Amino acid sequence: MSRKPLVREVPPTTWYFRHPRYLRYMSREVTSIFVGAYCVLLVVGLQSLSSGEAAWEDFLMALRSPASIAFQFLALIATVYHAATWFNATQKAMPLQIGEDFVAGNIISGAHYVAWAVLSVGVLIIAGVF
Amino acid sequence: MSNSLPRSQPPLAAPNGGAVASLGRPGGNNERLVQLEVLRYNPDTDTEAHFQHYEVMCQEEWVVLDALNKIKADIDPTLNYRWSCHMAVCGSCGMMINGEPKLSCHAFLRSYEGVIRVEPLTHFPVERDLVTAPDDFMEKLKRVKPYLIPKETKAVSEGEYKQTPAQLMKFRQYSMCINCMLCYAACPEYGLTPSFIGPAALTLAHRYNIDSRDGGRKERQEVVATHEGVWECTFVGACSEVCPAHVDPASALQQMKITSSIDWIVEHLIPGGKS
Amino acid sequence: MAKSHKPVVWFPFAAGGTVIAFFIPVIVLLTLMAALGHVPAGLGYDKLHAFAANGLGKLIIFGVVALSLWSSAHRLRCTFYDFGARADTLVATVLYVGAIVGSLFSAVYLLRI
Amino acid sequence: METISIDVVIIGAGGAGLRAAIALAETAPQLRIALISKVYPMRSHTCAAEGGAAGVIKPDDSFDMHFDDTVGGGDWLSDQDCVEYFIHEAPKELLQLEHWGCPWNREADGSVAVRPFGGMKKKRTWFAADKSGFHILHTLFQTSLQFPSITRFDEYYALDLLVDDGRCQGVTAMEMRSGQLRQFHAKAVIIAGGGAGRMFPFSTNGAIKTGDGMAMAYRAGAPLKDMEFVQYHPTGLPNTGSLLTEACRGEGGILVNKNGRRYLQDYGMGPETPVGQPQLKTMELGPRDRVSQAYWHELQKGNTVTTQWGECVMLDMRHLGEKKINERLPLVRELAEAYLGVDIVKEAVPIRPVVHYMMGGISTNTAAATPLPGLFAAGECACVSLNGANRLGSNSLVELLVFGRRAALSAIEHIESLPAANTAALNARAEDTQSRIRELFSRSDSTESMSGLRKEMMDTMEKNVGIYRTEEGLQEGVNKIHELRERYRRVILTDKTTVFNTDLFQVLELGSMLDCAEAVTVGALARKESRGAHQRLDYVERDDKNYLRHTMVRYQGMDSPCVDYLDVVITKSPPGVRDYSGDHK
Ligand SMILES: Cc1cc2nc3c(=O)[nH]c(=O)nc-3n(C[C@H](O)[C@H](O)[C@H](O)COP(=O)(O)OP(=O)(O)OC[C@H]3O[C@@H](n4cnc5c(N)ncnc54)[C@H](O)[C@@H]3O)c2cc1C
Ligand code: SF4
Ligand code: F3S
Ligand code: FES
Repeated sequence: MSRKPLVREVPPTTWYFRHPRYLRYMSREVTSIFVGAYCVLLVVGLQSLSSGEAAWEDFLMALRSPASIAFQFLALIATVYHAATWFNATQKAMPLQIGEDFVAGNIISGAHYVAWAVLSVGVLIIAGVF
Repeated sequence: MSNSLPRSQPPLAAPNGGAVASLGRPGGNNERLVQLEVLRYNPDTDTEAHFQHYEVMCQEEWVVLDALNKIKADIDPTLNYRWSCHMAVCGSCGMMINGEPKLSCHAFLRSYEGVIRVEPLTHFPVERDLVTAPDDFMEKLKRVKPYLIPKETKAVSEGEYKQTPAQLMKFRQYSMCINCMLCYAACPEYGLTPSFIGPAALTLAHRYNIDSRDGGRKERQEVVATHEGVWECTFVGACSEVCPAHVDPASALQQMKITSSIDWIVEHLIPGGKS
Repeated sequence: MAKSHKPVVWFPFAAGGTVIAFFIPVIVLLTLMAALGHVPAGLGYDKLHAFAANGLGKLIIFGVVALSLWSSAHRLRCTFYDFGARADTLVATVLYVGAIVGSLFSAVYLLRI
Repeated sequence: METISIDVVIIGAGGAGLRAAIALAETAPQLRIALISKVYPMRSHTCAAEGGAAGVIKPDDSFDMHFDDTVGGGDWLSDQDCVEYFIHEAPKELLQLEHWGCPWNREADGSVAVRPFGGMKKKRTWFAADKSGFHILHTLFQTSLQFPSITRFDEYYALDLLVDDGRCQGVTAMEMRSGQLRQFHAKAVIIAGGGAGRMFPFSTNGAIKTGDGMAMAYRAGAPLKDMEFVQYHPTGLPNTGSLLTEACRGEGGILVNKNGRRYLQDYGMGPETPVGQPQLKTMELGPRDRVSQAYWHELQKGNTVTTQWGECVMLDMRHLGEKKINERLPLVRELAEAYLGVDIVKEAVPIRPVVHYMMGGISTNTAAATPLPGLFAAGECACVSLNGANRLGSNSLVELLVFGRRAALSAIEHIESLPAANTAALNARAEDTQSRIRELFSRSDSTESMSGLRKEMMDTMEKNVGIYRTEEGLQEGVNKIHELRERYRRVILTDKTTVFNTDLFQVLELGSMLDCAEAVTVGALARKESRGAHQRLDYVERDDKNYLRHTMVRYQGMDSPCVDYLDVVITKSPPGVRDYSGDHK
């Protein structure tokens, strides 16, 4: 018997270079690093807020460091990318069937984008940006 | 060509020319020399795989499978691969074409330039040349109980289970899987964790779960809701991108994660929920 | 094979992912504005403190922070695995504990306000 | 050689084989079943069937009408007792499939929907979009997974039946991935090996349809019946042979020649019906043989359209509109778009008749039993004489079910009273297979190539045994096929290795096809009349006096096969005129 199936191992640490779609996937996943780090920043902010006005002002000043600005800029890109991938996925996780037909995926995603915009503008208004 | 109602007279197509003639270049020269680089492996003679280069004259509208068939008939009878239907429905002819899992009978030469690289589907052991061993998939398919477990039994003589077109449409898409395994070749999580039951098998479980006639979801959950089941999926989405039958396994798996989570909550957090 | 308890971590992950998608970008935008010197009125100490002092405000802030922390921790866990780190239990423990500790701290801070 | 002893062996895991396996497992769970197939079950060609499956279910329909359509469609060559059994079983089988989960299309009230189909006077074709065969096959395959008594031997290539003591007791088969020969000893054998359309160059059939099952039974002494009846499907793609389902016309597509004329009205299928309002059994919904023959006449008259893929006529579906096309004919749209670059919503598609189905096959009776005790057959490889001289579209998917199940029941009956097997004798038979394969591997000093012989065979079949046949052409065909069978004995195997050697399997398949081709040509030459799919230019009339009989072809080794006849069973419908003009009724 001469069967000798050839098993081709998947390179466990570099597999995502095999195809652009894997890189796209990994970049989506990596946004979590920025989100996580940004959350830590928020926790620190909360601490400052709870420690009185001076501490809060110090926190706001600390935000102005170039490193912080660069980080927040990247975090903004990452979270927007996360949001887009998340909303695009909603149609898959929660398809909507009316009668025989399914509501077109881009309508579901589109609705999420609209809601996102409305909420964001709302937050901006509450925060007194306008 | 116009979209209007055709009449049987006047002529649909002018005898010499007109729209139909654009279809025809009788005896026309639409041949093209195609170069392929095909992975070869023969356990009888090789310890490793290697690429073999072929050049073959092909028609413009041919698919990669046609090129392989011509190679096998005219150049090299020792090249091995599977195929049957040549119409993207039997699911035999999956291979990696320029790194992408494809049905070779549905990979049009016109969409490739330069040397076309043809390899066996990744993530499966190679039996020989482009022939892989699908045993793992076949075993997993069986495990998810992909058959109707009726909600209420009914004798055939009592007629059909009623099912409205809307109830049918709910699962129809997921019943279209041709078991070609392209999604397994595309899913990196399957590659990294081979015990993962994988997109197609899980999707078929979902297909029966959401069939209005079926009552077997609970049984299937014993397999679906395990670590090797839906929870191994990180929603890469590659499965749906490569699926030639537009099954969209990624969506099925996402929906199964949601229902499995709800199940868990009912079982663990709601008193008396563990029925 | 027993059924997985993954839903415990996955459900908050999914909820957090939604929260992140809807709210974090605009929050980042606000702090970025502050960092660039245009502190929005809402980030002024008085206004923000008042918001966080309110019970509903506390809940909202806690919800956003805790769910986002959890969601990113869970996703990072998968990412570690995808990058080839096979010590999944260790990674998971560290990250989830980190997320829980972070949430606890924010709860404490919020209660102090 | 390893021996596997089992109760029943089924060769072929398409619709017929799977249905038989399930029936065995359900009816006699104590029996151990081996299901052998040269491809994984879901690759079987049943998956390619698009249109649907016929069974009387609606109140306006009746068994008598299904009977008349089938018998008339078969040009009275069907055995009427068989048809009677079939039409009554058909709806039961289709309902059974429904109970197993088959996603049949539905009416608004939740009952099963039916569509019109060529040659059927009523709407009675059950369908699952345009993937009916696919869904039938997958439903059966998935259902079969729950029975522990079915052991599958996927990718085992069956070679020779083991016959001893005048009965069939097993088969030899090669495990394709190891090249190892195995022998299966069994109390009964069911062949469900599918058709043999690959003998012809233009065919809707998949690569696996090489007539192995037919040839295996034929070589073992079971006669082949009515092999000359080869169905052409009128609407195949001219380059790949891929089928555009009859539903294209059922839904209202029309056929036009290069002048835009709906030419079917010129061949006894008129008068013209309004565009987009198909009427059953007339014009575009005439039977396949007539519609295919009309193409041939158009070709002779120079009325076809010349395309880069050869002479075609046009199938026009534009008037159906995008919505209906997407809903009812999505696969058709996809196929035409992908392989021809034609969008059927915007353009007419060039098509030509292509070989589609073998009405003939291993001779069986209504109990699916062959004359060789212990051997049963069902599906396209069998000729139970349901389809007569021309199969009606959507009858054969049901035939697989009805007679697949029937073969299982008959096998169970057969097993009940069997003497013990003589293992030594069976081993000796299996050794014969082994030496046959050894000889093939050791052969050298020849230049006869598999692909060369295969091409000559296909060209011969196309040229001499096509839609219209003549004495001269057929004689030439018989001689040529005989010559090819001689030369086949010297065919050279290029690949002499063991693992998944498709060169070897192609050589073996060519052998099967040549055996079948011989039966087709010999049967066609002997039948001096025109009936159904067998049309002779030199004998244009149907001749009920001499040929209301089944052709039986028996294998004689390298000698020409012998041909004799078997009477057709007529119970209540004497031969009449097949009328497909719109004025009938
Ligand atoms: C394109 C197309 C469309 C069709 N549409 C319709 C339709 O709409 N309605 C209708 O009623 N009919 C239709 N038909 C006809 C019908 O589909 C076939 O007649 C039927 O599917 C044949 O089924 P089967 O089970 O006999 O064989 P198949 O499904 O062909 O299966 C044959 C089996 O035998 C096995 N086998 C063969 N040789 C060997 C060997 N040497 N060793 C081991 N195993 C072997 C194969 O592996 C396979 O499993 C269509 C046919 C085609 C080609
Ligand atoms: S889900 Fe799609 S890609 Fe996966 S096996 Fe089924 S048809 Fe193939
Ligand atoms: S690619 Fe794999 S990870 Fe999930 S979404 Fe598809 S199964
Ligand atoms: S040959 Fe059947 S899917 Fe490609």
